[in-house]
Amino acid sequence: MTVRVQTEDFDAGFEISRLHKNRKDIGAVVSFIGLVRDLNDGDAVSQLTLEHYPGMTEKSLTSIINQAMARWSIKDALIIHRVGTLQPSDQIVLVAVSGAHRGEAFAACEFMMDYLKTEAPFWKKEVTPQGEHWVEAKSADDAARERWIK
Amino acid sequence: MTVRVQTEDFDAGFEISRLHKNRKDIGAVVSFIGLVRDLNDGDAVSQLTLEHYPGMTEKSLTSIINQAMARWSIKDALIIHRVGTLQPSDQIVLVAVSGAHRGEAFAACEFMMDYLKTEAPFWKKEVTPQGEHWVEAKSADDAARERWIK
Amino acid sequence: MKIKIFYFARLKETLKYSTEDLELPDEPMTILKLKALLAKRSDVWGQMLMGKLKVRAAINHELVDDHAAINHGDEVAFFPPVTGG
Amino acid sequence: MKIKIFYFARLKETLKYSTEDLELPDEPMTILKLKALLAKRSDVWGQMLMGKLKVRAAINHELVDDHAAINHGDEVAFFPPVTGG
Repeated sequence: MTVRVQTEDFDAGFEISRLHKNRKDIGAVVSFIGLVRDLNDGDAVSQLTLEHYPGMTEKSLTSIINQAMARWSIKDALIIHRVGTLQPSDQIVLVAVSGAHRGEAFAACEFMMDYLKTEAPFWKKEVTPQGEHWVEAKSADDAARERWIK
Repeated sequence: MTVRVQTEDFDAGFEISRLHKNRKDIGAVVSFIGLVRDLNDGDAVSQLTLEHYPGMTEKSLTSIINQAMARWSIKDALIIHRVGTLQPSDQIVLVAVSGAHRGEAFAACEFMMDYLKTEAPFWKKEVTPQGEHWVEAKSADDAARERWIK
Repeated sequence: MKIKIFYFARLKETLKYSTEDLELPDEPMTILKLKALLAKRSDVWGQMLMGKLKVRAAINHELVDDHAAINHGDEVAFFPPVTGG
Repeated sequence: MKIKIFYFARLKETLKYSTEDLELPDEPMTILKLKALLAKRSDVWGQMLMGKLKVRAAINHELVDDHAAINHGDEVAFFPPVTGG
């Protein structure tokens, strides 16, 4: 299991390969990369700053992986999340899951992203032509998370 | 859009990065890597041979991407599938989707894998201690595909 | 009419045919009628095409069902359910 | 009892506080009671903690709701709904 919060960029291919390289029990690896778009909710975005809660962030991401591992039969998982100042097209987050079968790997990866979006203490501030503003949480993200509660 | 059928291995990280590199309109990239396991349906697998139907394979994979693009608002997609002789831990297939939002990228990627598993003309033959045998199609794969028909 | 047939995977291996050109009478032909015709070649052809094994078919690279019509110049293929990915 | 409070994002920026150590009377304390207490500091504190904005809270790095009990030595944090990923 890997959890990292960092300012520097990450090599998604290398990180994903660590979940299966030389392992003969992995049949499926599902990964998600989140990136900065230059358009968010209709605003042109020229820059993004990510703040987080050191200490809680790592615990929260570890807890999300543990919940996924308790719920699905997966072998390994990783979350890498960047903080600091980012530009459009920059990578923000990598979530990846390895397991024997694809159905569980897909579910676990999407679950982890939905939980990260609603529980992990990160906050985005956007720079737009109208100035800086904090990004508002989306009810769609809450709805995405609710799907897993049953 | 990229569709490739090849004997050689692929660099998943490089292929995935091509879906978003220097693009400012991509917020989400979801990818799936399928790998050879050394255990399948209880059989120890020492080697795998993948046969396909040249000509139909490429059309089938292209059609799967087109169906995903018609159904979800995604920006780009790729499928790379290997054929020939593979060993446990070898990569078999890469399916990746880029889009503005994660929900659609996840759905499109899983849809593409479920369709590939049931419609793309590939056949696996396994070498086990009991000899060689053709892999049987799984009803779970048909069920996974049925979920998308509504 | 003339058609081309391809066989794949277990069918190719057991029938020992990977492809053949076939001349058929000029009358309406479907996948099911073609399978029944080929099944008469021998027991093993019957088992492979009309037996317990599931056989899927394609015409000109498109998956089709038993009722699909076959026309002059078509490329027909028979194979087991696919198992890639 | 003594507690430590952290503020993040819009709260930190508007309140101009990122962290503080607070001495509270030794009586049962919850997130809601603490917010009400802090809200009395000024209009802007009231708006930030008891106004229209959604505020989430954590105790010792765990997300909690308004009824969660706060104990001596706890690390409490207030912040807007999260927007990472």
